[in-house]
Amino acid sequence: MREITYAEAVREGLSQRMREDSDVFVLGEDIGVYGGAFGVTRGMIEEFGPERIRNTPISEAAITGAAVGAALTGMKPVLELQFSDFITIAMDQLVNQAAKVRYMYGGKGHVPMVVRTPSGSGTGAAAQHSQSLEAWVAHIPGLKVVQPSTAYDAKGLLKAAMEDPNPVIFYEHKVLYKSKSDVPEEEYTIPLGKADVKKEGTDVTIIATAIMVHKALEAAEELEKRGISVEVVDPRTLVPLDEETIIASVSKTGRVIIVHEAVKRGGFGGEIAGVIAESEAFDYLDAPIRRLGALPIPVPYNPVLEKAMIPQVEDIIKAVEETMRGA
Amino acid sequence: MREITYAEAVREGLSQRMREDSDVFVLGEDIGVYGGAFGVTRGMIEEFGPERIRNTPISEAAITGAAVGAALTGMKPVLELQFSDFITIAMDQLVNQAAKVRYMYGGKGHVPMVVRTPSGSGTGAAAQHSQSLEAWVAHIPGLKVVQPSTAYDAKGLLKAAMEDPNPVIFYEHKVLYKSKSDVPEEEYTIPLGKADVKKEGTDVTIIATAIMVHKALEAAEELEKRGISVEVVDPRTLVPLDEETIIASVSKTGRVIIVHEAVKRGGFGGEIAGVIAESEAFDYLDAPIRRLGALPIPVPYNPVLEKAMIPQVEDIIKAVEETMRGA
Amino acid sequence: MTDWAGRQSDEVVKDWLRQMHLIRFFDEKVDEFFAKGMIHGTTHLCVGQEASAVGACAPLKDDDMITSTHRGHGHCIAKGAEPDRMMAELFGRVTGYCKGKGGSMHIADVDKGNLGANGIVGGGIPLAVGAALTSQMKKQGKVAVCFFGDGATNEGSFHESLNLASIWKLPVVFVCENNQYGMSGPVKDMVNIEDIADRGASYGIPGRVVDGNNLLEMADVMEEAVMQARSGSGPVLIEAKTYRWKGHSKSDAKKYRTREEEKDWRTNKDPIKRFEEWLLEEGRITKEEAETIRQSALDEINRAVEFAENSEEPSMDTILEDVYA
Amino acid sequence: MTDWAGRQSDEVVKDWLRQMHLIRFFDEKVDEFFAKGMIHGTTHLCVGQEASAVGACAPLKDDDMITSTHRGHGHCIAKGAEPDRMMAELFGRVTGYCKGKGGSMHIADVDKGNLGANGIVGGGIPLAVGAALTSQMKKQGKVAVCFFGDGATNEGSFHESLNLASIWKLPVVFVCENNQYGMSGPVKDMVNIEDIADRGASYGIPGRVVDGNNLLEMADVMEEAVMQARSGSGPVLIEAKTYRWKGHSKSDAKKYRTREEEKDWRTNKDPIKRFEEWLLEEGRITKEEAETIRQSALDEINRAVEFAENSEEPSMDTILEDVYA
Ligand SMILES: Cc1ncc(C[n+]2csc(CCOP(=O)(O)OP(=O)(O)O)c2C)c(N)n1
Ligand SMILES: Cc1ncc(C[n+]2csc(CCOP(=O)(O)OP(=O)(O)O)c2C)c(N)n1
Ligand SMILES: [Mg+2]
Ligand SMILES: [Mg+2]
Repeated sequence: MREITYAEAVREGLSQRMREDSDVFVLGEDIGVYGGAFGVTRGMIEEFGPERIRNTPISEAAITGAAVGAALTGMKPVLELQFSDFITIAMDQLVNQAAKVRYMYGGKGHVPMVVRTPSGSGTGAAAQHSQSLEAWVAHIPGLKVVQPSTAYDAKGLLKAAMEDPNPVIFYEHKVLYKSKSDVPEEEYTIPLGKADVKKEGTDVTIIATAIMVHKALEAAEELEKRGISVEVVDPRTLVPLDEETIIASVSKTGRVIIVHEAVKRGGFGGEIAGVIAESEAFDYLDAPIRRLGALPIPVPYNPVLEKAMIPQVEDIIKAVEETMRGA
Repeated sequence: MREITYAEAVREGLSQRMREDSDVFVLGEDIGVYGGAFGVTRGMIEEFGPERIRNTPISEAAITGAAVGAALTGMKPVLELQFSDFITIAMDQLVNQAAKVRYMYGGKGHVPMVVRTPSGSGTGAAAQHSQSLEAWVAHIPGLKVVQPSTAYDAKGLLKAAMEDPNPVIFYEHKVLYKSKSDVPEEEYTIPLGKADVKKEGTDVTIIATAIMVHKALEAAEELEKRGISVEVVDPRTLVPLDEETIIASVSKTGRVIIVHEAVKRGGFGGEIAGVIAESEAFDYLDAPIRRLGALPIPVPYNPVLEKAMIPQVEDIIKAVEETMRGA
Repeated sequence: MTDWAGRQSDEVVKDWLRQMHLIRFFDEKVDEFFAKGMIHGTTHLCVGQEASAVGACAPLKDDDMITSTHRGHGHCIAKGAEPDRMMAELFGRVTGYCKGKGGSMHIADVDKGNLGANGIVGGGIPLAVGAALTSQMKKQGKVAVCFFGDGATNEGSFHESLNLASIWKLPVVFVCENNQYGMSGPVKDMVNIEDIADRGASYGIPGRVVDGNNLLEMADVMEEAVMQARSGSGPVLIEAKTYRWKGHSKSDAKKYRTREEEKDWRTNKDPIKRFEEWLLEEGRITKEEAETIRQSALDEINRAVEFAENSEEPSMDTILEDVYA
Repeated sequence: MTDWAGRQSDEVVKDWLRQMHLIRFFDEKVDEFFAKGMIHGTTHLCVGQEASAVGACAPLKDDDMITSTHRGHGHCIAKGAEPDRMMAELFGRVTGYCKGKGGSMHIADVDKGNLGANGIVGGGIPLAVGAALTSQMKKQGKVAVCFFGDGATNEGSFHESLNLASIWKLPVVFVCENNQYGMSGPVKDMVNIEDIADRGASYGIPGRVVDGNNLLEMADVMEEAVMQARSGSGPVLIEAKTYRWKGHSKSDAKKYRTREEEKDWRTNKDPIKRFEEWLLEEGRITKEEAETIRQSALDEINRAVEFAENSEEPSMDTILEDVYA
């Protein structure tokens, strides 16, 4: 199969849907000739024109709200929020409007929109351009939340997100944009709410999201050499969360480590830990549930500190080994 | 001792600090002659004048940012955000500015501000005026988060918050405003980061926040009659979180139920569950960690549905009994 | 100004009177029920502001759209909602517009182009812009009318939305109902210019000041604005000067304004009285007809109350429904 | 317009020239280091915009305050920051203004009144309003100068902040550096009026358009504005028309504008060349002096680079420090 990058997979998925469905359009800052801050929409304005690839002013609240209003009246907007940190400015429109209108209106109206937004650290962009804030939106009933970790998943999940009649927040990890995987040219859907066991194993489960999936797989490879068989589960979507796959894996291995890039305190790892701790998997646990996440600090600029802030392969290996010792 | 309401305790605490420290001032929407949406600042403009009790336009981003700027330059603003749901509009200023400037600037500058804001359901105010979103800010390094459950705690914690050199988000529960407790007239401080064991017990620990503290105490009373000894721990502040007290209690009782009003999915209960699950208390657990929180829906208007959305005394009793049966 | 409103048929102008009565009776009833504790939550009454709601919706077609505010009962009725289902919603009943899940601040009727009231000040403004974008992209010829208060014009969402609507020439008419106060903040303390309509100039949007208590003037100015928007020339900002007779919401001591000021508006600028007088003067209606219209509106509201009271509470089984489509 | 700038001493005007050179050499160096991959992250260069930064800060006292933007190196230098500690910050070194924790977008020098650059477009505007509020409440007589770009004026924070500053008559001067583009969005597509300065009218704030590449004009208009703000008459909005010579940040193909347009600004409107010519024409400086100033600025930047390169990386022990005070 053909290898393409994560950014290309997103672009291809978007373009294919846009060719099929004239209600789908993209709006966002600098997504036109500039191609978006990360080049994801590069070339699209040339194919689809400025009506459907809409360059917006820098006004995250209005463009998010306009997407909500457009979705509510029959369009299927895909909004690019240039950095996921800027969701701070769009929270009212996402949380108080997009997420709630259907319920508030007693089931009338729906909001088929996708918010694509790059998140994560690793590019030296410092505290205001490197956050992982997915836990916020995952807390809000009415929103769905997706975090693809590979180019393949990105394309299939994006199709599902664009076809979903609800508002979906679609987190793209900046550092993954250039990562490649085998991606079919034709369209395919990966349903929201279906975790992927990225690697099977028997001794310990690592539940990892976004870029941490790759770090977990690297750790697993090293641990395999040390005789520890690791299962790596990628939830892929936080909402809906595939609790079944998670619980089944943990019940099988009896040990679990949850890893995300977001700050550990208050991160979605707590939710996953909570789900496991109150499930039947609890009885199978041979060691405490471990969570790895970022340190409780804003993302530092210096590259050494920036890296040290978030879990690395060695941290995962260490955590697994400690867990295997039952500590 | 004198009994006063939670709202009066907040007002008294504010007023006492304002008499002592001319750098403290209050700003917010309708806090002047109107006295604030919940009457908390009633009478204060008469004592302190419109310079220090500043009625603002309806512009949550600017007034929050102005508070940050004022704090950074030597004032000690106390901002009233009329409903905590409107924090959605102020998130950028709180999260990207207030929380981060000190770190981003390498330790220069600090932001001694308090954001007081009413949260919670129970008043029929529906989906956009009833949320409990404290998990968001608790996820953000640089912010502190307080949730007083009694008039006594409110006054003492507010003093600590106002004296803290950092941005503190101070959640006041609407339904508690009229609740009374013994409150000394003189000033006193309850340090941030110190949980309160609201009731001692030996069989099971309930960790409850804000209004759930009262429901937990009610449940405990009933359970006591049924022969179950319940310990009720009120963290009082989510950040810093008094992990020690929580872990000690759970290690003692071996069973734990976490209760908050916020939506369960992604709520701060997950963090607390995670902290317990990876602590030494894990080895003492005789039953899965249970979490109770709101259903995954926007807050409904109808009072019966509104009540059914969040944990009630009976739900807590039921959860405790199930936990006691080890289920 | 055109004389569009004056040229409408007797049937139409009488219906405007009926609508204004409906709105007033509806909100007076609601006021009473709140005072008696018969309704849960809170509410924001638009008594005194009937003409701006009815006048703004007068030139709209059925499939034109509106977004409304916390003070939205008037907009709702003017856009054709049924008072019985509205009242049922306030009673939290399953027959209400939102099946009892939304309440006063969230009444919507998406199919009829009412995209909803909004509890967030300024929150509905970007939605209207998005609705207008749909109309433009799908070439539907629909206009979106976006209501908000004077206080809302200090929110960032107002600014961002007007800018966006202007550069994209969207078919949206922004209607600021300047009732002189936010919850308590007087517009003269919160805005340092005389007319909010002048804020349109920041976006190249024409701004018009209207006597919002004069239905005819309101309707005329709206008709022109709706035409401009529909024709593709872009948005218009209209400022309707008006006044709310009641407090902001329940339990408002109204310390921020004087009783004299209130009295002046009530006695000298009552929009219903003014319109009725015009109808009589112009011979468009007789005294008896006027009384019949008033009475039938009152009857309709009384029936709405009965309908609401006799409706069922939502069943607990439905609590988890309607979150996701 | 006054001739405040022209009346300043030789020492002062020469220092302005020196500052402009410092800014340009600083950013040219940074550009080079980024191209070579020697600096991490991203950066936004203000080459071509030196006059608006230096002119805006010219009338400020030491304890006046500024808030800056992602494109902030010029403001920083103009407000008196040391290039060596700035460069060290870009290198992520512990000797940098933020100990390497902030980088290009977050340089601040709170003690010197530089309340910080800001990575959030429009994010610093409310902060400046708050700083001005402190000055007013404490009767400090300080003014806050708030920099932002043309793109930022479409953010809600711009609107809310100007409104607040106006109704409270705060001592703040809003300086919009209109360099014709956001990241790529041309101001003419994103704003439907000719002059952003006209947006002041929405708040009763006087708006002034300035040739931002003319240091003297910039300084004069600023001086008046700062006086007005300091005297308690409230804020002023200044729009400095200018141009950034470089791309928005690293790796910008600049497809959204033409090479001809760039060339025109570079050759005909270079703010440094224009100011130098004025100095020479007026006999305020000799050719040799001009060359010495240029050379010494270059030397200073080279020393700054050396300082940065020779500075230590922050120690890992400090990673958890500086979150809470
Ligand atoms: C974002 C937000 N801020 C504050 C409030 C609380 N609030 C509700 S209505 C209101 C006053 C609104 O004033 P205006 O826009 O003039 O409308 P009016 O009530 O006068 O019709 C306020 C402050 C809110 N609902 N949403
Ligand atoms: C809230 C927010 N939205 C978007 C961005 C991404 N961004 C950074 S700079 C920029 C352009 C800003 O344009 P302008 O205000 O004109 O300043 P200039 O870069 O031209 O100096 C954009 C879109 C951001 N940093 N913050
Ligand atoms: Mg008003
Ligand atoms: Mg610009």
